[in-house]
Amino acid sequence: MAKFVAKTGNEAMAEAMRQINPDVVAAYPITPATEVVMIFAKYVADGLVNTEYVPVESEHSAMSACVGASAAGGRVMTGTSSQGLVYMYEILPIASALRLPIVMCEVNRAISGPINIHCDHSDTMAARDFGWIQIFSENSQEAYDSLIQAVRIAENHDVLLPTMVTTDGFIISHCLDKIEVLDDKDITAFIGKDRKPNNSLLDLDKPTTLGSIDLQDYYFEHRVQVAEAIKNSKKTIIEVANEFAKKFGRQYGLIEEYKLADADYAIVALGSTCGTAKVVIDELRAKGIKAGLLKIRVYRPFPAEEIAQALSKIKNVAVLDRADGWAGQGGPAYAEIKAALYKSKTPPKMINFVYGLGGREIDKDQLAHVYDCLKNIEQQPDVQYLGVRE
Amino acid sequence: MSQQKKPGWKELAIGDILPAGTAEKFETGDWRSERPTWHPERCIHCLFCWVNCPDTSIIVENGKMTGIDMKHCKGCGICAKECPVKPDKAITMGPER
Amino acid sequence: MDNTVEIRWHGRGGQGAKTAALLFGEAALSLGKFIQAFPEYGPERMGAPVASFNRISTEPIRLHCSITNPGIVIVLDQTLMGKVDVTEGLPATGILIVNTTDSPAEVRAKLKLQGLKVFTVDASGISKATIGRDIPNTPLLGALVKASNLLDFASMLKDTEEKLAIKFKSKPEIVKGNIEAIKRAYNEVKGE
Amino acid sequence: MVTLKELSTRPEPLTGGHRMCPGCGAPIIVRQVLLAAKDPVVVVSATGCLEVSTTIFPFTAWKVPFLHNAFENSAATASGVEAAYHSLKRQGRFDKNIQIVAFGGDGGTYDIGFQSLSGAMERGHDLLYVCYNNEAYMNTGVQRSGATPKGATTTTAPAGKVSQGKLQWRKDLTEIMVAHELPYVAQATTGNWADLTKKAEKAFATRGPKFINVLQPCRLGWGYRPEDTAVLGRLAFETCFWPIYEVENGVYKVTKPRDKKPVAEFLKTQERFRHLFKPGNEQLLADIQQGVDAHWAKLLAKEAMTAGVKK
Repeated sequence: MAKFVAKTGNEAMAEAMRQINPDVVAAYPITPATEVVMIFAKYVADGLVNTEYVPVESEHSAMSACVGASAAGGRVMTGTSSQGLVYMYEILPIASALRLPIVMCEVNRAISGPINIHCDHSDTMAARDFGWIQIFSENSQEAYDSLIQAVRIAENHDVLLPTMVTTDGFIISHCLDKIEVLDDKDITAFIGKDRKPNNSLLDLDKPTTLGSIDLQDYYFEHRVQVAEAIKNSKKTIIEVANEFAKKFGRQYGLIEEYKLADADYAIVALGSTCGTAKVVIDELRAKGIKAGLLKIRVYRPFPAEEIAQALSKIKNVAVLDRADGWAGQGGPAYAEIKAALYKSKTPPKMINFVYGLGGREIDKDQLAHVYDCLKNIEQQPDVQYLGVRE
Repeated sequence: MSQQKKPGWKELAIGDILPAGTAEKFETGDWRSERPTWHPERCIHCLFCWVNCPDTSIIVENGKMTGIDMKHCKGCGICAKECPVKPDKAITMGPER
Repeated sequence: MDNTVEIRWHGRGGQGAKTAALLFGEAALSLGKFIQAFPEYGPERMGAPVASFNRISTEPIRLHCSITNPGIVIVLDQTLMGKVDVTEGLPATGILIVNTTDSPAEVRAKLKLQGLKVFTVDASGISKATIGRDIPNTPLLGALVKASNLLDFASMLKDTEEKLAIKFKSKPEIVKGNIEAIKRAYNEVKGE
Repeated sequence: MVTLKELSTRPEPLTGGHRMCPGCGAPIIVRQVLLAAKDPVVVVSATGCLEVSTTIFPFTAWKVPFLHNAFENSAATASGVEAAYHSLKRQGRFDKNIQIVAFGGDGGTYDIGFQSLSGAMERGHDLLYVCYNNEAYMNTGVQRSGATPKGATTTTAPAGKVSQGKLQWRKDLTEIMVAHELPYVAQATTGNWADLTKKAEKAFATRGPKFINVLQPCRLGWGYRPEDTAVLGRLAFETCFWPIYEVENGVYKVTKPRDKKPVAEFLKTQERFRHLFKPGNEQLLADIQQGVDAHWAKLLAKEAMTAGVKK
C-alpha cells in the first residue's frame, strides 16, 4: 500500500533506491548527497537489498566502478554532488558512449571555488554535455518519482543512456516533506525485477569487447548514435511518465506549465525555485497580474520545441538560471532557450536573471521583483544578477 | 579491406561494442621485413616459440607445432631466438621476399 | 499561505534543534498536516548557535525559501537569549516559547519585549526528571502544542507513543519517560 | 605446475592481427597470464599501448570478454565488474566461476592509476591486477613515469649536456602492494614463462586482491632488437635489476640467479642507458649498481625475516 510519510529529499532518494534494489551501488560521500548513500549502506547492512555496495576511494572510482558493473549487466546506481560530480566528469561521457544505463542521484551544489556547500546548479549544468539524461526535481516527491522513472528510461533499449535525477542541495535534500511512498511490489513491477541488458561482459558464450578505440573512421558514427539516443529519449521519457501517471496518479512531462496559458509575464526556472514561484504567481494573480511559470523538468534532452511552443504566446519572459554560463551572456538555460526560440515567429521579449549562487536565498520578494521587472522589460539589461551586492 | 563500404551509425551495433576476436581478420603479415622459416625435421615441439609469440602466430595442434600463421606473424624473431634446438635451430630468420 | 504556520527553533549544535523540528514535522504529518522541517546548514560544529524550521499547513507546501517571519519561535537554550536575536522577524502577534525556569514576565522584562505571547517551561528540568538527561526538545513539543493549538494534544501524544514504541521496542522506560515529559511540559507551560 | 602442452590446448585469449610493435612484450605477458586461468576470464584494461593496439575498431584481438574504460581506472572498473559478478551470483542470476583480470601499464598503475589501484586492493576485491611495466609512458612517446629507473633517458627526462636522464630512483610499487597486506603479490619478467604462468596460477587460486608486476621490455622505449624481448627479461633477472619474487600472505620467496651479473650487463643492451657508458658517467653507473645491490640485499633480508612466518 502506498503511504504518506515524512522524508527529506535525501531520504526519499534512498528510499527509492531501496525499492529499485540495484545490483551494484558504488559511491563516495560528499555533502549534501552523503546521506543518500549512508542511508542506503544501512539498507545493505540490514540485508534489505540484494545490492553489492562498493565504498570506493573517490568519485572518479565510483563512476569507474559503475561503468564496470553496468558493463557486466548489473542495474547500477550512485549518488554525488558538486566536486564529486566534477571529479566524475571524465567518466560520464564514457558511460553514455558505452550506453550503460547507470542511474545517479545528484544533489545540486555550487562548485569550488571558493568552496561552498550550498545549492546552485553549476555542477549539473557543467555536466550537461556528456550524453546523460538530466531530470530536475522541484521537491522530494518529484525526486522519488523521477528516480523510479529514471530506471525505466535509462534501461529502455531505444535509449540506453545514463540518467541523473537532481534535487537542490539542502533546500530539498535536507528538507523534511510529506511524500507518498509507493508499494515495493508496485515499484518492482513498474521497473522490472532485473535489468535486461543487450550484452554483458559476463555473457561468456558471446564474448565482446566494449570500449575499443575509434579512429577517424568510426568515432563520429558512435557519437551520432549517442546524439540520436538523446533525441529519441524524449519519447521514452514521456511514455514512462504517462505510464507512471496511469498507475500512480502523478503526471510528469519534459516541462510543466503553471498558469502559463494566459500569462502576460512568465518566468522559466528549474528545481525548487519553481515551488516558491508558484506561490508568488498565486499572490500576483490575486492582485490581477497575469503571471505564469514554465518549469523545465528534463534539461537533457533539452525540450527546445516544447519550450518554444509554451512560450510562443507570452509577451515577456524572464529566464532564471541558478548557474552562470561563463560566456558573458548569462546562464546556460537562457542561452539554450534563446536558441530554441530562434525560429519562433512570435518570440517573447526575454531577459535573464542569474540567481542563488552558492545557496544565496531566493524568496518570494525577489521573485515578485522579477515579475515587476517584466512589466518594463525594455528598460532591463539583457542579463542581471539577482540578489547580489554591488 | 579498405575497399569495403564502412557501416553507418544506424548499421553499427549500439555502443562501442565488438564481437570477440575480429582482429583475426586484420592481417599484419605485411609488417614483416624478416621472415621465419620452420624446419619441422629439427623441431622438438617444446613450444617455447608458441608461448613467447606476441602475435599468437605459432600454430599448435594436439600439443605439437604444425606451422606459422604468416597472415599475422610480424617477423619479430623471438621464436627463432627462443628455439633451444642446437646446433641448428628449428626456426630460422631470413629476409622477407 | 494563510493556512501555514512557520516555526523557528533556536538551539546550540548538538542540542537537538534539528531533531525537534523533524519530530514536530512528523507528528504533524501523522495528524494529517502538510509539513516541512529543515535545518540551517553551515560548517559550524557542536555548541554554535543554530536554528531549524518548520512549516505546518493544511494544504500542500510549495514554498522552498527560508523562514524570515515565523509565527512561532522556540528557544531550546535560554543562554542564547541576548546573544542571538531570537525574536527577529517575529510579528507582534507571534508566540515565543522558552526553555527556562523564569516566568514569562521575567523573559519579557529581560528581552524588553512588547506584544507577543510569551510562554516558558522548564523543559530541561522536566527532561532530567523524566528521561534522566537534559533533552529539552521532547518536552518542548508538548509546550508547543499547548501554546500553538496546532495539533490535537491527545492524538499527538498517542502517535508519538506509537512511534517511540517501535523505535525503542526493548526499552519501554524510554517511551514512558518521553511521554511523561511531553505531558508535563504541556501541563506546566505558562503563558501570558 | 601446468605444462606447455596442456597450456596449448586452452582457448587462446588473444588473436594475432593486433597492432602492437613486432616483438612487444605486453601481449606475451597477457597470453602467459590468461592461459594460466582454468576458469573463464573477464579482462579490464587501462588506456595504454595494450588497449589501443588490440582494439582498433572494428578489430579486437580479445577473444575473452574485454572492457576498456579510461587511463587511470582499470582497478576501479574491475572492482565494479567484480561487484556485479558477486551480486548476480548471490542472487542466483549467474552460476559460473570467472577470474577477473585488470591490466595496466606502469603509467596507468604507478602514477595516474595509483589511487584507483590502492583503493581497489584495500577493498579486497577478488581480482588480479597485472602491471605490464615497461618503465615509461610508451604509448605517448616514452615519457618518464614513477617506474622509470634512475639514469634512463626518456622524452621528458632526457639525457643532455648537464643531465643524465631520470635523476630519481623508481617507485617500488610491488612493495607498496605488499604493504596493502594482499594475499598474493609477485614480480616477474618476460623470458620466463614457467615462472610467470606459475605465479598467475597461484594468483588465480587465491581469493581476494592479487597483484603481479611484470617487467616488459619495450623496443621503442628501451631501444633493442625485437627478438631480444625474452632475453632482456631474463637479463634483468640475472643482474637483479628486476628481481623476481613473490610474497604470499607476507612471506617472501625470492628467486636467485645462479650468478648475479653486474647491472651494466643489462644496461648496455639498451639505447635508453647508452649515455651511462660515456666517459664521465662512471659514478652514476656505480650509483646504479649500488642501488641495485642495496635493493637486492633488502629483499633477501625480508625473505630471511619472514621465513618462519606462517603463511
